[in-house]
Amino acid sequence: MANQDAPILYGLMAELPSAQALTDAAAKVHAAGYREVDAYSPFPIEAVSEIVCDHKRSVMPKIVLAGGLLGLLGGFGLEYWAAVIKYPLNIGGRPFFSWPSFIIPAYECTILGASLAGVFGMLFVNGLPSPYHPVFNVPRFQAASRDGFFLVIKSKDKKFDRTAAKSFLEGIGASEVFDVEY
Amino acid sequence: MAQLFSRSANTIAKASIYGGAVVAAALGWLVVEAIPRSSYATGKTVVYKQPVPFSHDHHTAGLGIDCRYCHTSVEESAFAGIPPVSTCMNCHKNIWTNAELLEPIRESYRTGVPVQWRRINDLPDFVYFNHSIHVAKGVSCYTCHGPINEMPLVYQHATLQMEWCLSCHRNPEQFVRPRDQVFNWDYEPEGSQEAVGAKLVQEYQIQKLENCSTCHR
Amino acid sequence: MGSPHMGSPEMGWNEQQESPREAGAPGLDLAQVREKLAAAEGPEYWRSIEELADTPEFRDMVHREFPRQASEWPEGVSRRGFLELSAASLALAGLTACTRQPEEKIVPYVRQPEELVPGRPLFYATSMELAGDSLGVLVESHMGRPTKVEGNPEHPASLGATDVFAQASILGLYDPDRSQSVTHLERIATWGDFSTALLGRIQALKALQGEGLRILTQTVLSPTLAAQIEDVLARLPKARWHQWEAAGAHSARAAARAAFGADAAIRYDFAKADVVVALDADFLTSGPGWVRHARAFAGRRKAAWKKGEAKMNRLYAVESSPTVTSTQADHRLALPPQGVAAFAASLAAAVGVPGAAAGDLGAFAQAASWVAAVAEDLKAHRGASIVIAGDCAPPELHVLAHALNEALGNAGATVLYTEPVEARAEDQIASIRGLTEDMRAGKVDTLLILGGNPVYDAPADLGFAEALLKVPFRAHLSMHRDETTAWCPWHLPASHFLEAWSDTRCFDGTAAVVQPLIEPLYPSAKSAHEVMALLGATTDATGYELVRGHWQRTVLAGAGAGFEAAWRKAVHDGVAGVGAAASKAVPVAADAVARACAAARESGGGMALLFRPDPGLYDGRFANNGWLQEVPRPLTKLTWDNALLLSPREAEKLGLATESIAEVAAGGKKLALPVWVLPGHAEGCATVHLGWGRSRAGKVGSGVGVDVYPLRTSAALWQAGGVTITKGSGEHTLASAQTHQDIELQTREATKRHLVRHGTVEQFEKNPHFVGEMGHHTPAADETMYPPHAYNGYSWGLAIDLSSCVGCNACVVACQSENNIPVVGKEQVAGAREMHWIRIDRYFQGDLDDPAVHMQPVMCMHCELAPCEVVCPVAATVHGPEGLNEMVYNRCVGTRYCSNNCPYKVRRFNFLLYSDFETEVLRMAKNPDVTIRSRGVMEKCTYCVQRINLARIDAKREGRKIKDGEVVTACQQACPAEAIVFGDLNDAGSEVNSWKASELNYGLLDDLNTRPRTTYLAKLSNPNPALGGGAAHSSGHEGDH
Amino acid sequence: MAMLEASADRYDRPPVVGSPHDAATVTDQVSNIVYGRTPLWWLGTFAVAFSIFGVMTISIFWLLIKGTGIWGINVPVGWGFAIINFVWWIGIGHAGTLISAILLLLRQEWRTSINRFAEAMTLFAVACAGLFPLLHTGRPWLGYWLLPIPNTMGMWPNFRSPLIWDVFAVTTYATVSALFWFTGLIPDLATFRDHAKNKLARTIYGIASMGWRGSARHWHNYESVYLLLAGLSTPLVLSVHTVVSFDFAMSIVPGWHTTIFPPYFVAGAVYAGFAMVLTLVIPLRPLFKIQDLITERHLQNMAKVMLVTGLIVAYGYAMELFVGWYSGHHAEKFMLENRITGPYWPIWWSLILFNVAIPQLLWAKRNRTSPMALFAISMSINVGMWLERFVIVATSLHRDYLVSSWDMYTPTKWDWGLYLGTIGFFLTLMLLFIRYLPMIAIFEMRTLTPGAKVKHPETHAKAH
Repeated sequence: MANQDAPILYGLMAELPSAQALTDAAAKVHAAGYREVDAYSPFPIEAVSEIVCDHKRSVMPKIVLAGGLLGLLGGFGLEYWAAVIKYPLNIGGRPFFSWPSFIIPAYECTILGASLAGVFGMLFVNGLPSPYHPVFNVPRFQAASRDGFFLVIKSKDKKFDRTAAKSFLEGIGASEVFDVEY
Repeated sequence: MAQLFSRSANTIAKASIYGGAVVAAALGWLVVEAIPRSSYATGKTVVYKQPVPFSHDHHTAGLGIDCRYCHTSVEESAFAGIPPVSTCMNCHKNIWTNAELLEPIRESYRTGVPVQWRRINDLPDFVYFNHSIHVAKGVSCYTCHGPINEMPLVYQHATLQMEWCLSCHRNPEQFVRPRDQVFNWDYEPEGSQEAVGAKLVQEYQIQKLENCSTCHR
Repeated sequence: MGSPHMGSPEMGWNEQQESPREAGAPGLDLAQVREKLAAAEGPEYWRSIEELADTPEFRDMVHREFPRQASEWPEGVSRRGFLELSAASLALAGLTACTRQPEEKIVPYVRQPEELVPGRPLFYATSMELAGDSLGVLVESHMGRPTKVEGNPEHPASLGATDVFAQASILGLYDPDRSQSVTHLERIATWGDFSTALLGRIQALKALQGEGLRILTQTVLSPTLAAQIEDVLARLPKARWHQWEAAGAHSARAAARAAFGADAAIRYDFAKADVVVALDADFLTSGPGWVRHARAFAGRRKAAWKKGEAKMNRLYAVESSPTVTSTQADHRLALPPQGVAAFAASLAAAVGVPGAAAGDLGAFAQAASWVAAVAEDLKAHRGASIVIAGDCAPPELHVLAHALNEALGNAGATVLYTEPVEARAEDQIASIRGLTEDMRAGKVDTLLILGGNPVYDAPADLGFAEALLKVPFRAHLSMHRDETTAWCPWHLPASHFLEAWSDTRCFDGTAAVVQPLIEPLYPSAKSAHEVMALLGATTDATGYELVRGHWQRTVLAGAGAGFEAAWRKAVHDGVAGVGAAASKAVPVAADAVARACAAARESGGGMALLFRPDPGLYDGRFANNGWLQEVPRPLTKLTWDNALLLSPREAEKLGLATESIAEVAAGGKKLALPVWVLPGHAEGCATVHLGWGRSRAGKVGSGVGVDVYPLRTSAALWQAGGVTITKGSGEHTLASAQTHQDIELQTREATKRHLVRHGTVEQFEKNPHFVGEMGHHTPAADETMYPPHAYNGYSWGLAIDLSSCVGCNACVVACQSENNIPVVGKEQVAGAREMHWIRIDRYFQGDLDDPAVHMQPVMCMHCELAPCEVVCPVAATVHGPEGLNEMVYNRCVGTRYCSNNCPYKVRRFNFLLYSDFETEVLRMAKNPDVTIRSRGVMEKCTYCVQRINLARIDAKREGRKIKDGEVVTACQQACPAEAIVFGDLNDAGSEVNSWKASELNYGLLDDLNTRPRTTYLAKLSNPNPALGGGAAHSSGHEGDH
Repeated sequence: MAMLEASADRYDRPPVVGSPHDAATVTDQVSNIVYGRTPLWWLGTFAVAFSIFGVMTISIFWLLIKGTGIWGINVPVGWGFAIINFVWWIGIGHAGTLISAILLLLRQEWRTSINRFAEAMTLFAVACAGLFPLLHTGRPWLGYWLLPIPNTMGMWPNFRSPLIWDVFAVTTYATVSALFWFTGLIPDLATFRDHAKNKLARTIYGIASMGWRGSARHWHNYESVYLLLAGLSTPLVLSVHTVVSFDFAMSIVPGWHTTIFPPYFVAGAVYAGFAMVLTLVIPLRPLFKIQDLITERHLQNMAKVMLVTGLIVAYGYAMELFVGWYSGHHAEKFMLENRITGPYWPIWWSLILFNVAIPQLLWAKRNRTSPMALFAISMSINVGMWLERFVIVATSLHRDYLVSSWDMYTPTKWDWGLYLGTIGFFLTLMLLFIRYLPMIAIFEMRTLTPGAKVKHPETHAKAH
């Protein structure tokens, strides 16, 4: 537990020299049993994501599938309802339920539904937009969008102890360790 | 770098997204649903000033004059017919002969310059409605014009929108009456309208005409 | 709608007198309109005489601009501000379902006429006169507003059919450019002023017994008017009455005098004629009684497939300028004028006409063999044949025709002679010449010109206009302020025939009352009767009193006490009911034939220029009628222009091509005209049409085309010899409704695709199924993935008999009038944007120097599997339960996809704002039962759905089914040849089914599996084996595979 | 996505990224284009492009005032420039999606430096394309009737009409492309947020980047969605031009009614698209000195794609001729004869020249490696593809079944005005894009730098 007189921390941030270093560090932190951990890099590093996310698969595929199905049913349903139930019209001698023609709009709706679900789902799951975030309090963090690699152990982690964590991070090759304040 | 945004930014950002969605939905509802069906757009129930404040309430409900006394061609023509001033004068030669209200009528009768009434139930020029066939198939005045017999000043009873026409053209049984009851303001169906209607639809061979050229040509 | 209206026609008239009111739209209040029009300043037309006389610039084709109507701006809007227009186009957005209605007023009658049911039309019988002939019509009137002209089934000249001119007369009535007031020296005056001036004049003349008073009319058919004039002449013996009809029957009159020594009217009975020989005769679309002739002739063409009727007739056409009639011919021989004359002489000789001497046919191949064959055929049909010479043929041809008919025993059988129908038959050429000479000699003091436009159309050699200036008192009665008006100090606005009482007689002598449908739109418009009444002895002033009085004294004198009833009946029926004129025997004088043959031999060689009345503008009187300007001429498909018609060979020789400018010189005068190469035209001659190049026709007609009257002399009214044609400089775009490029390629492809299927009677009898065997595989009804939609109740269909259709265009204009189809102007037609719902496709077939010509009316086919419907994104065109292909204008967004996907290209698109929403008076011409289409929407033939709906509603109200023939489409009703039939395909007994049952029945492009509801009966011809089949015999088998 | 395997090259091809580059240098080089001062040539071209854009505005205004009659269309040729340009533009759009989606799935890492640019091009091309179907209608203000919106008429669109399919396909395509593009932008916007020079810029980019901070957890979902979007865009892009081709193929017009259209339209689209990418990229490389990011190899690969798709298109033409003849149908046969020898023969022959003959030069490596030559060839293809659409639309319609209705189609100045105007519109948008947004996907470029190669820690492997 963090001692009272210290300021309330969001966590500790370690800067690491390279992508490789970040990966190794992440692995070590995970091995050490820290779970409330996040890593920051200017480009995606699969290994790091895997470790940080504790090898859980992303939920995105399910969301996208749901969106797609919704689009498909919605689209085809609308066509059927409009052309067969609501206002059936003899058009060029074709049957009211001209399903071959209905396939195309339904198909497009499927893709539209899936894509919308994907993008907005991703933003939602990632808790974006969040223009304000504690990590931005660390001036050095701006490098994260250029060439900086960072690892954060959050204070809410059960094992979190400021001094212990600090020394641990320094131990695993952090070039520097910062306090991340709320 | 220092924080670019304040803490509140997060809430604002999220709110603006959800808020935006709500506003868009509201606008959509207004444009698609509310405004087109408003009396502003349809003219429904709006009362207009007429050269003479003719009261159907007085003449029909009060004096019990039959619709066809004035609207002579309603049974044989597309146009129900607006009575010529001479029709008014049939009675008003003798009664209310110097009522101030009726001066425009008398003047018209003298000068031969017709009275110009404000049209109330007005369809677009590309819609062709025929009174005679509706009357012949048991559609009452009331069905479209509402309680016009009790209107001191005539107003539009229905929206006169296509969906409204279709509602009856698709389910005539919910509206038709026996032919002899078409002009009867106190008509009550014997039994449920559905039952009576269904029978009449059979009897009068009422078609459910939904195709475009029924009204548009 | 057949029978003339219910109730008394006079009630109808009286009702008109107290300005009827249209319920609903305020714009349609006649009184308002009349006030507006009266208030409006007449267009300022006055130019100095010098400027007028300086005609060349009027005639200069090359620098002529298009008629204003042709601009992208709809007429009337062109002068408006930009913003106003943008407002207008935004207003068009208003034509949707979800915008507010504009405020509207209802204007009921003050006193409603008894027989009038608001919202239902009334029909009145009357007659329309045209150049010495008249046609009985029924006019549809909506709330006192004439909107449509139909034929009068009880009138012998019509039998229910009409022609282009009658159909277009409605637009003539509402012509915004009509003259609106009496003027003296271009200043507004009154009838009072005029009658004072005139009567003053007459007082002075009384002493001289009317010496110096002259009255110039066109051919007068009206017994009443004639009586009025005669009455004046009786009281002023030295006064003279002259007649001039530019495109009148001059040759026929001369010939009658030469042959019979007396005037006579000729009546033909084509129903009885097995063999017809037409000598330069276009009897199927022109000449007295042509509507009736077309009906009778077509009856004999149908005989080929209508079982149990007389057998099919045979037509030989010998002519110089291709005529619509010759497209029906089984054999056609194109010869220059002298050739035709020689042919006639030789034929007379071959048939054995006493005194006939064969002409010299050496120069013309075929001709000799023709003479023999035709003579044989004629002799084989004595008493059952007709030899007819056309109005434009020289007198000698008429004489020979008379002689032939006499020799063949046709006279009295198929050809009847009666007393002249016109009030006073006279040599009009002499008449107008006499007048002109007297004017020049200063012998004329007062000249009343009642109708006509002599300054424009009098023979050029007379110098009428200049002579006219020598007349101190000149007054001109006319509907427009035209060329003659400009030369007359007094102008008197004339009423339209739908506005005034009169009477007339038709080709067979039947008398008819001309009954007005509406009070004159312009109060000061008067009829010739009313003008003559100023000079009259009687107190009768109104046309009504005059006509009624005259009929009481003469036509219906027999009725005695029963006159009132007889008169009412006559007015109601549109015919007097006293029958046609009795026929008389008129022997042909022996020496006449010899003289005719001599004349034929003398008729000079060299290049001849043929003058013909225009199929649209006639002699020029219809120049300001947009419908007639835009109706595609039957053979050339030209609109908004006349041209010099040349045969392909001739054009090649002269180094001329279509649209290049040619200079035509005759009698020292020279004209520049654009050329139109017309396959089938005879060599050694060229054709021009009269009636164009009007300088004072109005907004629509002024400056359109070239005026060819300057080349037309009294000596050569119909054909001028010794003409020189040379290549001029420049080009002139001609607007043709059917593209003229690659005509050979078109011919080839059209034949390959079996668009017009045709064959000979012989072929048909040998193999009744030959039509079905033509063309490409048509999928059977069950060759489909989809379950077909059932059409219980009615199932409408239409059939067209190609053997009957002569391509006269009556249907085209009838459709335009019935369905509010706009006029688009030359530029748009040239850009392939004409709006006619029916177009009459013209195909050449065979050798382009002597092709067979086929006419095929094409309108929406109402395909059961319509390609247009499937592709419309908004379902603006769908199929109705009665099989109609419905076009919903107000739903259309205008993607034009339907038009692209229509193999028949019968859909028409409003690329610009074509309909005139601006001009008040034109709105009155519109049919209230049909939506007026605005910019950006598609439209097409609806099978006259408004008529179907009305019939259905009436039938339902009476609890019955629609009877066969109860619904008649506008085109069917107008058709003189009964080539179109419409009806219910579910009604086994319907006429349309009996037509479609014929083996000749085929669907256009039906190999596309569109299942058209409009089908065609293949065209049959009846060639003479002795002439090796003839033109139509090469029945398009080239392309077969 | 898999950028883990080395980009060091196994073949003797120029590398995807010119060395020496690391995450920092890549970032700075691309960012500096945006941070830097506006180059003069940019101002010049923008002025020109913007004034051409003005022509479009005028043409549209006049069109709305007077109606489609100001164009050369008529009956029989009811469709003219509007539809030709629509198909042309939408075709051009396709390259973007293809590069960013299909090449991504095919793990073609060379796509990385051009995909952002190509996607932008897609977006703007679709914007131009989208104008035409709406404007070409007689009453554009009723365009919303093509959408399934509830209304007081109780009417719905006709879902059997290929035009409605178009509406669905094109709107979907526009939306998905925009989403895809924006998703890709987020991390780079974050970069600008953190490094842009002035506060305002930082704030704007900050809002747009929605607080992206490169969290591993975010990358996790981000990568998964990005890949899924790619997976969705691929069938989408194929469907879009298929549907566009249905506008013709579903009709019965000779020259339209043919089954070869869908594949050959799609191929044509890719063909045109790559041509347009090259047309734009070749001048931009020297201007922004990014030859080491968009390298010779990119040009070569694109050249190869063009060669292949070009051959498919040529095959399409051949099949059209063959099937037309083989069908034995009078109208089909005549249509071919008319295209080749009819009044529009020069157009058909120049189409063959520009679209089939000239592109054969790509067989020669010399031409594939010479930017100048490539530029010339792409221009020829841009023109050729436009002519192809003209041939399909105009020459099929002007002489169809009924001989009597044959006529000619001649475009007016307003047809040209609107067409050129949209080119101005397109260039304007392009210029704004390259000036204010990262025209190269920075974060993806970083993954190509040597420093991005990561070995999976065995420590961690042991832990399991």
